[in-house]
Amino acid sequence: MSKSDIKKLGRKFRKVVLDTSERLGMDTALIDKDAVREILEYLRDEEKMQYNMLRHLTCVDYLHRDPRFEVVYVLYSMSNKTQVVIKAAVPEDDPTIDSVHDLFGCANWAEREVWDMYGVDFKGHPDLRRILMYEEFDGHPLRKDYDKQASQPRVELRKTERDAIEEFKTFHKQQPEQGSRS
Amino acid sequence: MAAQTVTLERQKRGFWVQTYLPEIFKGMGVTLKHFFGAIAKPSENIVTVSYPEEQRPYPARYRGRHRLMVREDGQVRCVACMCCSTICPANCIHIEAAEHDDPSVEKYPETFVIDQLRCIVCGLCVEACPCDAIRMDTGVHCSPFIAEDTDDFNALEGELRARERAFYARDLLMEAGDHSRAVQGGRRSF
Amino acid sequence: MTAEIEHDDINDLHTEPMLLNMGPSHPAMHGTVRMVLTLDGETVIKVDPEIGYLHRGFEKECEHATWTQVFPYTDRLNYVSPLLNNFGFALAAEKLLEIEATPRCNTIRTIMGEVSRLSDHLTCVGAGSLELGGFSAFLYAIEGRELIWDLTEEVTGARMTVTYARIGGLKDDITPDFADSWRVKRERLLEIIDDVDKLLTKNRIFLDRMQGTGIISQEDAISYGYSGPCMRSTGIDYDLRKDHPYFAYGDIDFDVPVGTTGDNFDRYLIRMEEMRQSIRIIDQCVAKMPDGPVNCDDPRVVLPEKERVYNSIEGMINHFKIIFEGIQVPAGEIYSYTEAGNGELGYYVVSNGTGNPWKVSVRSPSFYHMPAIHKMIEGAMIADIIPTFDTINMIGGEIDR
Amino acid sequence: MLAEYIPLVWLFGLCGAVVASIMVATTLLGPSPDDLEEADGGPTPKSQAFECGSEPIGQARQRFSVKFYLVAISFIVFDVEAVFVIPWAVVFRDLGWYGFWTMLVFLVVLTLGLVYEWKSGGLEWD
Amino acid sequence: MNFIDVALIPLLKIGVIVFGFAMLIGSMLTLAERKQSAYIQRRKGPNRAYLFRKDLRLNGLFHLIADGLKMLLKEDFVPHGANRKLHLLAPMLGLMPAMVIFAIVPFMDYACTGAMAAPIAGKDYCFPEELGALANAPLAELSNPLFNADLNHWFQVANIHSGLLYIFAVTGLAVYGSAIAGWASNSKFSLLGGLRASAQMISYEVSMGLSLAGILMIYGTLDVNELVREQGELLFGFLPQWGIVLQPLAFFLFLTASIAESKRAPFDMPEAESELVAGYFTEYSAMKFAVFSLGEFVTVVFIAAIVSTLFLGGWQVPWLYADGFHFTAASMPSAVAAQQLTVEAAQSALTANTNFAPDIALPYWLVVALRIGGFVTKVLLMCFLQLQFRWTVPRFRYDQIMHLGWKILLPLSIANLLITALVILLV
Amino acid sequence: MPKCKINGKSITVERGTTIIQAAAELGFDIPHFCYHPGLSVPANCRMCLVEVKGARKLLPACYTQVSDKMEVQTDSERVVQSRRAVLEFILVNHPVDCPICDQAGECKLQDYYMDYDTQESRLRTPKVSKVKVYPIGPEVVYDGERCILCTRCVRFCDEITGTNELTVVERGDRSEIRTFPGRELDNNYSMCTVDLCPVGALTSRDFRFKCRVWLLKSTDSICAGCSRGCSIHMEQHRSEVQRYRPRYNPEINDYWMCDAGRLSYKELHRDRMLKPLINGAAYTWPQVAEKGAALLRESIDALGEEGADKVGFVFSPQSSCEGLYMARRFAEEALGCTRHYVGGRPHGDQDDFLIQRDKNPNRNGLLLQFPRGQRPQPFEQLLADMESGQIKILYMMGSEVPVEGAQAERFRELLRELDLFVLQAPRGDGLDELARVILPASTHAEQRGTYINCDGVAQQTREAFKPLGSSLPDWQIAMKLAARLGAPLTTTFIAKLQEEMWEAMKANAQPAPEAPEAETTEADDDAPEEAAAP
Repeated sequence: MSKSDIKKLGRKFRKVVLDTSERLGMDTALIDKDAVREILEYLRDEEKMQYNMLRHLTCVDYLHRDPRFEVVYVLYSMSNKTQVVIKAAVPEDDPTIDSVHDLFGCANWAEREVWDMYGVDFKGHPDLRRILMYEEFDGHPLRKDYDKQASQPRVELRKTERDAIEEFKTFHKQQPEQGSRS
Repeated sequence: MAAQTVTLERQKRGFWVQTYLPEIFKGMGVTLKHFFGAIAKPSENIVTVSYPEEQRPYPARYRGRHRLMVREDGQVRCVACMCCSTICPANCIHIEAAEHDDPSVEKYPETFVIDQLRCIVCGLCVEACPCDAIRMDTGVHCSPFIAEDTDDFNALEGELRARERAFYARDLLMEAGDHSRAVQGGRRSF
Repeated sequence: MTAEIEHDDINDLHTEPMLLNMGPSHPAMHGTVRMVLTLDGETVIKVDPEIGYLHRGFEKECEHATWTQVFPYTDRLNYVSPLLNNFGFALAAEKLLEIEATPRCNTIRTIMGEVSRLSDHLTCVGAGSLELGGFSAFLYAIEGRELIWDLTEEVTGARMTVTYARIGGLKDDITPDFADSWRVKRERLLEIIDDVDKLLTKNRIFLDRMQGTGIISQEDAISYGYSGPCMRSTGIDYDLRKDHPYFAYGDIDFDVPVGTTGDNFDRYLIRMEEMRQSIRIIDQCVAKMPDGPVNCDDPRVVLPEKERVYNSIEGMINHFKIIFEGIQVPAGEIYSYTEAGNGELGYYVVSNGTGNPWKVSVRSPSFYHMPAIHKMIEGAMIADIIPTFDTINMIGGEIDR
Repeated sequence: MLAEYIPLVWLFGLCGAVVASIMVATTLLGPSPDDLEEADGGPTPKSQAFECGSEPIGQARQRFSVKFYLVAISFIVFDVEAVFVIPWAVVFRDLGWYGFWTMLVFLVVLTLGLVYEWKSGGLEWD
Repeated sequence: MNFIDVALIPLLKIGVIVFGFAMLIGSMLTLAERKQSAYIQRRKGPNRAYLFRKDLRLNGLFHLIADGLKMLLKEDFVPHGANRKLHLLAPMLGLMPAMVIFAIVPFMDYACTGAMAAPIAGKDYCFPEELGALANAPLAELSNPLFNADLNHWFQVANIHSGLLYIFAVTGLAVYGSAIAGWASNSKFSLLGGLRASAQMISYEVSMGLSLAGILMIYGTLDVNELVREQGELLFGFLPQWGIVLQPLAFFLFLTASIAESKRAPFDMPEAESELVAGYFTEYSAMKFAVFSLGEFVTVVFIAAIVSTLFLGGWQVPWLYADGFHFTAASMPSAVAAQQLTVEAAQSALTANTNFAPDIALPYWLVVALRIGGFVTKVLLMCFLQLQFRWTVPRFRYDQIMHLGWKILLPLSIANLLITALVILLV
Repeated sequence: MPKCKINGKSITVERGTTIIQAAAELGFDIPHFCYHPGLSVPANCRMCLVEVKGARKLLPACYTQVSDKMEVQTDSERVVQSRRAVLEFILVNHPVDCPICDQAGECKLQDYYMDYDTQESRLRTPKVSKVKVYPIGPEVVYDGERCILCTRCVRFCDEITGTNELTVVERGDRSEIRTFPGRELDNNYSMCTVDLCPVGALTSRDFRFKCRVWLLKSTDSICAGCSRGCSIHMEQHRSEVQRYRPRYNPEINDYWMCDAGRLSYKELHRDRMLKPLINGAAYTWPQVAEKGAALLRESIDALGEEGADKVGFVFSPQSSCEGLYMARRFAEEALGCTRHYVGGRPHGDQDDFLIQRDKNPNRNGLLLQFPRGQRPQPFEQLLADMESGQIKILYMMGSEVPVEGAQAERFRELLRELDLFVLQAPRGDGLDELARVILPASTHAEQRGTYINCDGVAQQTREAFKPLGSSLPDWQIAMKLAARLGAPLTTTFIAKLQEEMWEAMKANAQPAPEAPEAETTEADDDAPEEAAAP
């Protein structure tokens, strides 16, 4: 079923779907990174496809290859029980891609993780912070050129605490109706 | 269809459920049952094992402390092929090979140290050993500390010594060793 | 008049919001997560979960390990049900290698996987009771879990860090007396489940805490990629064992319980029911355990028998090549998924044809459950965080990797 | 009459002394804490108030939710009720139906108050 | 007023009752709770501490000493920014009320040094050796120590006429301990715990007071001793007229409210460890911490004592009276007759009528011992019940506690009061 | 030019090309044991048999020359069958030795078994026992059971070294490799036989049991044993070089290298100085730069107006061009020193194959740092100048001195008389006791660098592992000191430094030597550019 879906996708978006393959039961489409929102939205909303669940969002770093990164979206259709994999190629010199956090709720954290680990910038993400590493961490640890044994200096005081105080103050300022009657 | 979906219907709460009491009494019944059960027949109904005095027997497959098997002549079976230290995900095995006086042995581990604190007890080393030289079937778990020695922790020095004790060297590992039925270097004939 | 009052006064009865760090070292945060709460009295206005306190660089480590060496790492993902993680990764690698496990291996994997699921659910239900103050139910559940771990220990040689699966097979066959051992433990497990049931399921205090709290809607659940009991609590029967049967699940008769409202109580009920179903699955598998080899017959992948290694140069060479080079997995990529204790455990694995995986990315269920926690908690009370957080069953090792 | 209260004086004195001596004992016997203050007068990580290992955000002593005050006010109302009811109850048998009706009026008024508070959400917590 | 009366006897009573009984049981409960929970949960519980020899463990009894010593020797820690004085004061306020409240708990009726005490209509009366001026007094005067010098309240620290009011007064004080602890610690968890504690305790105090109104109506006294004495009467000629029999609803209401007062599970919101870490005593360590929990356990003993006193007949052993067991009311002078008699007439009636002999005659000292034993047993049972309760049920949510207190217990206790009043008037 | 088809792919090759070479050009790997491109072709292992269309039998690919319109199948069923048979034969008498065999991991037999055979043993008879651990030469140990009699070693001794020590004795399954009576495998290149051996029959006495080969990490580098500068694989495990292996470089050393050079890796770890010291006290690099520069400045100023003239600077032909370039600039710009001398090892033996008399790998590179006419003076001149007191301060790169015996003793005595002696070297060699300032330099294994050999061929070394201890590359040391001496050398990245250096060297040399091909062989390009610490 999904085979025809991926073909259909290839036909409909002839310009931005660079390649499709079906190896190992993985129906994969390699797409242009600028079309990611368009394609994901189409796959989600199209009547016959309804790929309404984003199963997984990750990124692969192919060092020494151009484009270097591939952001991978694994989509699943709850109604048809089928899966497609969308891969968006992201070059090393411009590691940005559109965020899909408003299409799929889970993309919010998944994109934060990809940013944290690979340094791929998701445009339009509301809160692109590091998620697993700490704020002061330098570099993106899952990039292939980040040494496994690399160490970083100890951080004395975490900035997030300070930020939280700031946040508290702004929260207080923005929503006075939530505060006391004063 | 092998698997089918069953919707769990939610029961309406009856009056007695709403009054708290019957269900609480039922619960008290359960706890009291266990309470008196434990007092009446502690051996059956108390599942705690008072560890240092009582010990639960480990099953046959239990992966415990390592041991090094020995040859017939009491020397170590290991030929320092480094398979175990290669596959060890924790890098806890350190081997230094040396030439053996006996040309039929050729190679033996001059140093063979397992850092029991680094060891993650995955058992891959046993699987990787091509000579049946290392095994983890001692049934002793990898605690490098001995109860009487805990006083050492009062001092940093003691802690360091305790860390050192986690390094199990060859001879210590061989103490639990045994003869293996596997033929060293392969059977020469069938 | 009431409405007027509500408008004029009650909504105005707010005070200064209080910012409170809940976690990382907080009894209910399972050790490793921090929630920055904005409180109005007892009510949570805003929640910002922060994870990463248990980050161990799983994926980085995997990229530097051979395919076999990944198994010890997967034990430590969802450390309550390590076997399921093991089998999930084995399945992914096997799909890449295009090999199939033997029927006996599949059945054993099914059994041990369900055993692990039992331990996962017992822990979750027990811990939920503990955090709501019902200590006894927790310890009964833990006793059940100990039984299960004893069983696991008999089969695998370790209680938690099992490292039992291998690509193309298993470390060992199941123990010969497994069926007897299981029969004894099964009776006790059923008793324990009944005890927990009696203590909790109809107790009004428990019902008040669980019902109507931590509700997630179907739309949100799909959008946030929910799976497992959390997804099924909303009434969607998404269970990979049913939808895409793997191992021996296709031949086995079992029910997939689903809830109706998506609240904590539904998740609790589903876990209770799934435990009974797991016992049913294991019973069936034990009854029809196929004979035959456990490991598949592929010298590229499976270590030769020890007898051959000790005695023939052929076996020795085979052994050596697999040990020092690792299993050579053909280049390719796969997204492989299994139903773990908490939901869909996916591995996105990329191989470049060498002995080390190029990338192992884990789709851990908890990582997809946590981002939506604000949907469940905001507007509720502090105390509601506890059952909600528990029925989501966040496991630090899994979410932080 | 007051002689009956003499033991109470003893009791209060004795209990106070015992509890105070426990306090003194633990302060004296236990190891005395050190480095509880940084050079700038701020707290060291050890002496910081517990907030799950993170640095506390904002003040602990702030205005807290008005609901707690509502409870206090309701308490005053109903505890005063109890104060009236208890003496009445003791002599209830002597008062007979007259006492019953008067107290009924009192209770109804108070119950109406409770109902009003209930309806207007004063007893709700979220 | 001599030295013995003013100082020695009260101090002795305080020593035995408050420190010898309440504190001892309270501290024993720390171990008992752990042991009991262990058995409930199929564990062994604490059993490691030993004295002198490693095998001299007595199944963990020495943990009492070991834990106390440990607590005493731990570092006494005050967080930065805490109000040191209040921080110190709070645990004292937590323990004090629980201790002083034992002043009014009667372990036995007055001890009769005069002639044999004897039951009339289920109540014991102590006849002096020489009736003297009392001879023509109404029978009730026999219970008045002003007239009857042979009444010795050796089993109660202070025999106060308004004992129940004293209870309410002192429990009201208990709020301060946790509230101050919560505020003084300068920690948010403590603050929330303290707030919860104060709101919860004052809420339940209302229900607690009102639920007792029924008891007061029935027995018509505030004197705790008198309350217990009244419960010795037999209903329908055979059933001891205990509070729980006459006021079953009030029993549950009062028990619930008082457990809520003691802040123990399932009402342990102020210290709910899964939400507030340790609630108002998060920032306490060493003996200060222990004092809080000791206070909690002494409160448990107190609740057990007061519930036993008010609802379970106090020191009354069923059918046991000063001269032995009377299984039916028929073997005693009837109540209506007794109330109108003078002391002298009553005595002569008692001695004259051989029908009034006890079914099983017992010496007076044995009766005293049985009654004290009976009371202690009841207290221990109630303690056990409270602990058992804790290990069975999950904890409420905060709003549910307030809901229970204000919307269920309060209306119920008002209803109970009215119904009791109606029943009394109608019957 | 015959044109043939191999596995369906066409290729046109030179006449005389064998199938194996043509297939290799197309990327088809034909398994072989006895064939070696540097040796003659006996075609005795029968592993490389391929199917040629038209030929009845399978033909050895190593021997058969490509003819026009030839169609070759290298992986047909028949070929694979034959390979399995060959392997099975070889394995019949092969001992179960992998655990103790040093070759395991780079063993052709293992590789081919996994690639082509993977069948179980059908052996039912006892294996033939042969000699084990036979000391065939001072550097090489022979194991008869493992030997598959490919005779590569025999041919090597015949054809390359011409020493003819080895031969095959006995016949059939008792055949073994032996030396001729009264001789042993003892020539300057004997350890090449270890590399040649496709199995573990010949093992190096030096490397024996030291480390498993699969743990080694290989880096392309050069041998610093003599001015030939053979291309090598430098193989290290946990920051310790375990062995050198020759790397094919037709311009320099083909497939070979000498035993002395092969063992010269030991120099890399001998007697290393790992901490910067001033007057015996250890410091961090910033402190050392500060104090060392101050000390130099003071000592120069103490000598008065002409102070700079009394400073001698010894350049070491052991250093890389980068180090020498920076050192020269440091000496001239920062110290103002004009008295330059050459250090380095004394001359030794040479032969007519690879071994050179000059034992310093970069003498040519050193000379090219200086314009003609300003070349540094020989070491003897330094001795003379020191003798006459013209030198009061000596800055010495490298601890090797090209003088021996009494002269060396005299040099040490003279060093004692100096005002200041700064030693910048990886090793102490006894001079560290005399130096007031010790600057630990890293060896060529730990840095990127250029070396120009006796024939003027420039080669690059790469960083095999991070510098040991606190040692630093020469050029970075020079920069650190120069910055403190007020004459900063502004280069930060080695690539830029190399550009400058080549400019300077081109200017100095006519005709200019060629810059090396960026990378000669399969290089991993991801070694990060090291930046000098600011």
